[in-house]
Amino acid sequence: MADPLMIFDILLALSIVALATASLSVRDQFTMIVLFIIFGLLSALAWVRLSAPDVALAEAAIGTGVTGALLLKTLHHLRFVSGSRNRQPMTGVAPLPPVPLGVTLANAAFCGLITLGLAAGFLGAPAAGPGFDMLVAEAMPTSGVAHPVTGVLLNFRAYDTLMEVVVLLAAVVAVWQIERGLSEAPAPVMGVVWQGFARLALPAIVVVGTYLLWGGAEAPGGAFQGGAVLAAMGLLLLLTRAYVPQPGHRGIARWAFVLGTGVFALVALLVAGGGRVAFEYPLEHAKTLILLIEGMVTISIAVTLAALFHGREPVALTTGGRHDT
Amino acid sequence: MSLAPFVTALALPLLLALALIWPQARSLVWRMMPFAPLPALALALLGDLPMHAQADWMILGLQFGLDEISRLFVIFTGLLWCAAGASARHWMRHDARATSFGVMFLMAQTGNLGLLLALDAASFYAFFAPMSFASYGLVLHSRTPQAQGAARLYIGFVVLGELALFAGLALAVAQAGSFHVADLRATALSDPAVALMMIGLCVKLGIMPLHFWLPPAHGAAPVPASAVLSGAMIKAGLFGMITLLPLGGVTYADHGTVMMAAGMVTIFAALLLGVQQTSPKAVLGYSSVSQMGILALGLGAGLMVPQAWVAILPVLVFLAAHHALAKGALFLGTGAFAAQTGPAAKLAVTLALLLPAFVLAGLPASSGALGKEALKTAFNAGSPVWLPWLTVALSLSGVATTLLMARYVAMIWLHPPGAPAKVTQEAVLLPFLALVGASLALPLVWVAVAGTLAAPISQAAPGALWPVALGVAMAAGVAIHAHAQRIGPAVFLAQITAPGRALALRADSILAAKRRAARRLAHAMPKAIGETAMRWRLGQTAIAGLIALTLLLEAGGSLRGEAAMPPAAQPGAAHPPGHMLPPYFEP
Amino acid sequence: MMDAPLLPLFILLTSLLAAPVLFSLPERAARLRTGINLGMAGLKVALVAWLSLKVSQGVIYDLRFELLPGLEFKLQADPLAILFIALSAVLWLITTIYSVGYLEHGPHRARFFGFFSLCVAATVGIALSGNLFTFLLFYELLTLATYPLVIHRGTAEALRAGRIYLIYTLAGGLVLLLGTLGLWVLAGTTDFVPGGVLAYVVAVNPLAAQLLFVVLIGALGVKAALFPFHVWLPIAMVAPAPVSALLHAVAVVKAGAFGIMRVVYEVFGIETAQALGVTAPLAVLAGVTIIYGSLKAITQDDIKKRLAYSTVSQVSYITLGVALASPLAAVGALAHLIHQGLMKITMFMVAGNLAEGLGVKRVSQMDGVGRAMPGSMLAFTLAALGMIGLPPLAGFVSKWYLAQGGLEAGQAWVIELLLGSSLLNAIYFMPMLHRAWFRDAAPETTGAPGRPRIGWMLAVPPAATAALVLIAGGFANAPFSPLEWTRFIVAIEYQE
Amino acid sequence: MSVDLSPITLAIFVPLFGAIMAFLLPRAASVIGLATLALTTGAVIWLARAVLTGGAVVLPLGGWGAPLGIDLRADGLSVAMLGLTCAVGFLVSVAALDSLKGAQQARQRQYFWPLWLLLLTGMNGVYLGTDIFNLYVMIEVIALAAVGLTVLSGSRAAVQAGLEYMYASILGALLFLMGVGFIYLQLGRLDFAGLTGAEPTGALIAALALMFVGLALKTALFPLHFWLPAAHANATAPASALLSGLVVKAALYIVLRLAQYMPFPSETLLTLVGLMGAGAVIWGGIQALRAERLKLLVAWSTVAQIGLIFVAFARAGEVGLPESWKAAALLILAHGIAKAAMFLAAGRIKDEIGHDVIRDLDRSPIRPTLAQFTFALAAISLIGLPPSLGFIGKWSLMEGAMAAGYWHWVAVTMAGTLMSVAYFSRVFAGFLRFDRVRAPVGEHQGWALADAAPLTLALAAIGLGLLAAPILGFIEIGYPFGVAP
Amino acid sequence: MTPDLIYGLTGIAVFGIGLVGALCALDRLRRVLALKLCSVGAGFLLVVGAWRAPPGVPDPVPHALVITGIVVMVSATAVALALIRRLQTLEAEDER
Repeated sequence: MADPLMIFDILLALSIVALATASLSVRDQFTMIVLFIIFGLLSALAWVRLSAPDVALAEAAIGTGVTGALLLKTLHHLRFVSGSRNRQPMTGVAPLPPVPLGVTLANAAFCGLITLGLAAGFLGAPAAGPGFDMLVAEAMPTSGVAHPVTGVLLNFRAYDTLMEVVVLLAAVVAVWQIERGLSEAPAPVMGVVWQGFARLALPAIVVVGTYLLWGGAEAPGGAFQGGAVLAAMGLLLLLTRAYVPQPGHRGIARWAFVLGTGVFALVALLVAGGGRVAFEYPLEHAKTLILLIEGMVTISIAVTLAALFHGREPVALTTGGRHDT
Repeated sequence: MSLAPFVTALALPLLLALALIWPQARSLVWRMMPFAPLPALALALLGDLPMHAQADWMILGLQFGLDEISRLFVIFTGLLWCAAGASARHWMRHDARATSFGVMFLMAQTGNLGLLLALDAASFYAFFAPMSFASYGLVLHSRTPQAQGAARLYIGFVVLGELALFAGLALAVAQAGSFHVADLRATALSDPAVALMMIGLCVKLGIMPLHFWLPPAHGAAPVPASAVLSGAMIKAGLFGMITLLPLGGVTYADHGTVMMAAGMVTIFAALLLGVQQTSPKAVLGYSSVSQMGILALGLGAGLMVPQAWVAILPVLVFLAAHHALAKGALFLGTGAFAAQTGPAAKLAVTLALLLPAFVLAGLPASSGALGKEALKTAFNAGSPVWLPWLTVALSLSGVATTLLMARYVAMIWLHPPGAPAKVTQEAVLLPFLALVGASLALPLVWVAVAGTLAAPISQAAPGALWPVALGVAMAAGVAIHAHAQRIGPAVFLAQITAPGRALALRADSILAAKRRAARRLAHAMPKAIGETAMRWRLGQTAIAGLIALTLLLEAGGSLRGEAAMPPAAQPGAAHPPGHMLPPYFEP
Repeated sequence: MMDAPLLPLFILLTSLLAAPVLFSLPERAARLRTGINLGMAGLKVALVAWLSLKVSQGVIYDLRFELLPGLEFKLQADPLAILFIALSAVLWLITTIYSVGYLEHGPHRARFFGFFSLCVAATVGIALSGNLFTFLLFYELLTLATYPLVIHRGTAEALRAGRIYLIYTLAGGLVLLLGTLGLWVLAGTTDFVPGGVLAYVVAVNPLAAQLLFVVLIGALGVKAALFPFHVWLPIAMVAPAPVSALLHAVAVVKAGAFGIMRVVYEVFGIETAQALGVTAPLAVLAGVTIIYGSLKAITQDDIKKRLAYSTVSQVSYITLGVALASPLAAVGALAHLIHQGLMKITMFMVAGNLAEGLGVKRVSQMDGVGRAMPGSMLAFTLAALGMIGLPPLAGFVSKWYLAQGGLEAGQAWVIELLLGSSLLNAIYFMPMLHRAWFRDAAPETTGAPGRPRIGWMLAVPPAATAALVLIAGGFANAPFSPLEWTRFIVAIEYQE
Repeated sequence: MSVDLSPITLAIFVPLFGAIMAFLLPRAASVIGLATLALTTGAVIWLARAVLTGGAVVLPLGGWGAPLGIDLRADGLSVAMLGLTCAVGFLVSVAALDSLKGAQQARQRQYFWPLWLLLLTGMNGVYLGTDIFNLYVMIEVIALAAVGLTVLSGSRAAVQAGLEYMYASILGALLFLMGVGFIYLQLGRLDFAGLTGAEPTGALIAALALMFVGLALKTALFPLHFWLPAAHANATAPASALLSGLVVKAALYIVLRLAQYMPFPSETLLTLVGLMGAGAVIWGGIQALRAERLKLLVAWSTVAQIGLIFVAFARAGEVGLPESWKAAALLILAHGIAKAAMFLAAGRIKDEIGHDVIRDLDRSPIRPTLAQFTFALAAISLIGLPPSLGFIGKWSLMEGAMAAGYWHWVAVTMAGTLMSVAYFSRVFAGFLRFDRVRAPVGEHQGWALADAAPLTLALAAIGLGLLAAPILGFIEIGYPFGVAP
Repeated sequence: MTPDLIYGLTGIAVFGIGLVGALCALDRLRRVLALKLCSVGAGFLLVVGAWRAPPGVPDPVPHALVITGIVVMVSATAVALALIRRLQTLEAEDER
């Protein structure tokens, strides 16, 4: 007899696959992005089902939310640039020349083969493989946090996390570099209702974000999720033009970007000594230090994600904008 | 054993010759001409060996018989006479002196077959002489001054030869005290006797310096007559020596030396003389002389080293048969060539002529080459002093023959032999082709026919190509030289380089075009490939393709690996040394 | 006397270190450049003289430096090395003087002298190499250093010649690399050892050894202008005269010939090579090259091309002497290394003088040049007669020994070859001498009489080398003469 | 509280802090950048001494130790790569000072330093990492910074190339990540040690395939090289030098490491790798022969050289793998140094002459002699002429191939060498031809400071060949490939 | 049919679909999206691995890895999108 949960699983899985396929095959780009967002949310749901609420939260907030916003903003920009705001540009301004059907089919066939191969590999993997959980369970008491995921992120594999923040930093530096001097498409017009909503929502978002951050120590949540929620606030501010970045804000923005990375790295480095190595927080200060790091990282993440959404560095624009200024 | 078969064999040609005198019978006789040797052939092919019959009443006590050697002689001689007869029937149909030719032809045939069947010295001589004298008529047949000169020369030598042979036989018989050839062979004959017989027989054989008559005579005689003269009758000399001289029993070192030296001289001198001839049949005649030189080598070796004779004899017989068929084919082919009128037909005949020509020259695996190789092998049994020279001489004789054949082929085009006006072309062609076939098939047939005597042949190496190739090359060189001399060297140079120059020019332009095209292609190809790859985004395909390929390869590899190596294998053996655990990771 | 184990290195460094200094000097600093050039060249001659003295006393110089595990950079000064080094040192000095005069106002002088120095350094390195690997390093360096000299003029023609030169020599170098690797893999060492290192391999795997021989000789044959790899040599004649002189008398072709010597004597060992049956084909190939080069020389009208083909022919004497595998022939070969160098460099310098002073570049323009430039032409005449092999000039000595060696080895055809080659030499040199001395000058080559047409820096060097030709031949049996030294070497190589 | 700094952490953190500072203080970016590089080089030297005296250095970050935590490990090979990165990076930085000094390039200068220092962080992280997921993060750091550097000039061609590079980079990294997933699924751990001795199961085969192709894509191994030429040719000179000389080596290094720890690069896979390398050598050579612009030629030569490194990797088959890495490592070092020199020199030539069209190089009366000389020296090493490091690498390659009887790899190497001679000599002809110039030629007016860095690099590429034995000895410290001496 | 099997295969399918898109899509935005799908597929695999490891409590390490992966991916996406925007602008300028 079919387990209802299993039916749910299968249906969910099928819809995820269907949505993935649909989002890639639908012609209209806006629809594509919307389908993708739904896909992302369903994936998050699946991950909740797999007892990974932190991941689900991150996926929903960052992987789907922020990514979706970025995609939409880019689509908007593209339509503006190509002067076809109301039309549906199929493939962008300068589409790639079409590829012979045979090549496409070969691609698809290869990918199908790969998928089959990977599936075979997956099916051949041990059903209950060895994991880290024993090690984590052993180490948790000395980690300074109660939630294992946070422990892994900020203690056991803090180096990874630091580098992840570095990736974000690199991204924002790269984006600023890429888009320097780029004239901006006018922000999508947000209705009055939205602006009102934004004003109302902002405090709530801050609360939620802080809660996630704080709660990350014991329960699902943490710096990334919190940061994402706070970034959503930034997005709203930017979208409603409640906040317009000014050239003068660049300095503070830079500091905000590097805050998380800098503090994280400094702490990691400075705890070394007295027999301890880098990232080895003294047990008595572990929780404090981790919270400090998390807080700073959250701020950086939030600002960075918002900046990534906004794109170009806020500078006084010159016309043309192609050349260095 | 009854005498009847022998009598039949000899009587048929004789009676036919006599019948020709009766005009009403002539047409029938001519029709019978090819079949005249058939009784003799039948006797040789079907009779049980050894045969012997006696007719004391005839001459000085006639004795007939066949042994293994003479049987083989009868077979190829008979075949040749058949073919020549077939050819003569058409060749002579409209000839004014056909009757006289027919008589002489049949008389000679009788003599030839008779001496092969004779077992006593007297009858041998008795058949030998008519054959020689009847041939005079054949040589003289055309009555041209040239023929008359040739006939004069011929008859002179014949007389000389007959005298010597006669004297020799006389002495021999006296010493042996018997007419029977077996007795002669068993007696240690005195030197003069042997010498005289040798001279007499060598005249027939055309060994230098007794060869002068041969080429003119063969050139002058009508084609069918030349064929038998060259193919069959001169072998009578060989047969005579084999049958009369005490070879294999007594050592005649001086005779042998002379014979061998004469043979060697003959081989090459005949070449030198032959290449100067313009008449194709004279060239063939010299070629016969040259070939007889080879036989002389064998005879000489037999005289010098009797114990080698056993090995040499079968080879000599084979060589005789080989020469008879090939040379007969060439002579008949000359006639066939002359009978053709269209250039295409002439060309075709020429091509057919090349076959016996190459056989004669000793193309590997042909009877010529096999015979020579077998002779070389046989010489191994003889004097080691002579051996290298003989071997070289034999090899070079291939070159010489090739050159002569080349000369011959050139001459039939440059100086085409004459042919009777209304000869039936196909009719003269058929005997020729039959002989060509026989000549080609000889090595195969020989085994069946000769029985044990074929052993040296079937064991012989196929022979080397180089003498023939060298000969062809030299002939080509000579031809080119002659051509150059004729038209002047400068013109010739221009002429031969003209196609080369044209070719070079064309090749240059083609090459240049090709090179340009190649360069264009070399420039265009990578560009096209690169651009296509870019446009079709093959790089993306490569990503997927490579993953799939790697998956397949590794999966296949691990499957094979598992199949080949049980999991229980030691880890050290399963993994090459590179996969040993680094010390750092060791617990 | 002071003992300096690093002496070979110093000799190498005199020119190797001069190169970067010369490169970095600005174009206009001509005096300084000349000073450095001559100073270094003089120093090198002095050091080489010292080194030869020490080596003749039996001092062994052996410097090693490990590049890869087991694979050494090795310099050694054995008598064979001294022979080549002495030649290059002396001729470098002479050619340097000549090139200073030749390029007095030309462009790219910094580059020219820099690469010139590098080229000599490479030659010295080749001479001093103690193993095939080190040899390879300097062999390639030589290729690279000579390329800019060949294309010095920077014209399309020069670049084309340079490209052909580069293709041939780099491909040769690549094949040499292959051969060196093969030697390394087969024998486990690349050292030059009298008697060879391959005896075991030859016994076990003669085919591989034969293949290796073919590869190595083929590679070295490119530089030694062995037929059919000689194509680059006449084409490379577009280079300026001192380059042609040095490259084709000393550096490049001799490097190839020297390498063949090393390979035959000290990689394979003469006995092993003979047992392998590879020397006879090499001798035949050398013979073919000798005749071919001479025949081609006859048809050339351009003086330098005629000389180049003459080089093709003459360098193969060395190969021939090596391949004959007889001690006397080896003496001839080694002596010819020196003698041919002296004679050919003289001729090239004179050819340069004719072009500079009279604008004469072709044989057909040589009428009466003997009267216009008697000194230079006298030097040329001496060298040419030496080439032909007239006693008592240097060329005679080496040919004599080659012929003796041919007899010793039981190869009488060598004598006929030498006679034929001498005849051909005469056929292509005598008309030049005849024109120069016995014909009336064409109007354009007779200018104002009495005025010297070339500076002393161009006139003296050929005279000096011509004198050396005379001395090397005339005093062949004196101690420290090339011939004597050669005998010393051969005694080592044949392990007598 | 005393702070105990380990050189191994400093090698990663110094550039990170440098990047932060350079980003925060754009006006002082150059100074900060140079100082950071100097400090990083110092840290690497410190680390090298430690490795030299005590063998491989391991630092379990956070004190947890693998597999729970992440270890950093420095053995001879990693330190050699770090040394290459820092030394080449330092000299490129010096050159960048000059080539980015114009007022036009103020913005480029401002972003060049933080991106470059982040790139350095990422690369150093890769060379010290022992955890495959951490390597994934590191290659993403490298990717983002590298893309940022690629599009520094802001031209349309550069941005287009940068976008293609970005797609390839992300895809490569994701393939790698998927491979990480499979490894976790099978083994439950992510450190190198966990990989050793594993049985080749389906999941691991999948991981191997994904990771191999992902890394091949990132290192631009033929036929996955499609993104490289445009990206490297269109970047500004110092960026090209970094990208071509250093960045592709990071992925190569991971391949080298994985080949050891992943238990089964089978003979067929190695042959495939060799074939791809051979394809790169040939195709890269052909394309370099027909490239019209100098920098494009140099970029294609990178494709060919990377192919050669993979041929070196496959040179002796599965059995010879414990030795093959040395040839590959030598070639990596040689190419890193020489290619950086060559790109810098090409950039100098382009700056001086005003264009880099090969056909018209000889029309210019301006001859940047030293840059041309540098280019030629670098070419010598890339062609593999003695005594350069490239030669030694090629020697090791061919030696191994020959000893193993793999003549086809010898043939490929020789073909590649000949082709490199052919395409570089096109450039030399442009340098050395003078008969198409109308105006008087201005050449070699003395030294220029801007040439110092590339010239030093080129000389190092040649001269280090003489130090090959110590270099090899150093690389083997810590037995990176488990071969006892 | 356990959830890990279902979602594992889902992840692989999503990865495959993403791969097809990344290789075949002509439109720049779609390629970015396809890559994002690939990363979700990889995330699925790790999450499933975590779920599998010991029955009951999932392994937290892969979760952390996936979170890191998500953040890394968003950074990469942002850069790619910035490049796309820049490129489109440049192209539009050239067309004008």
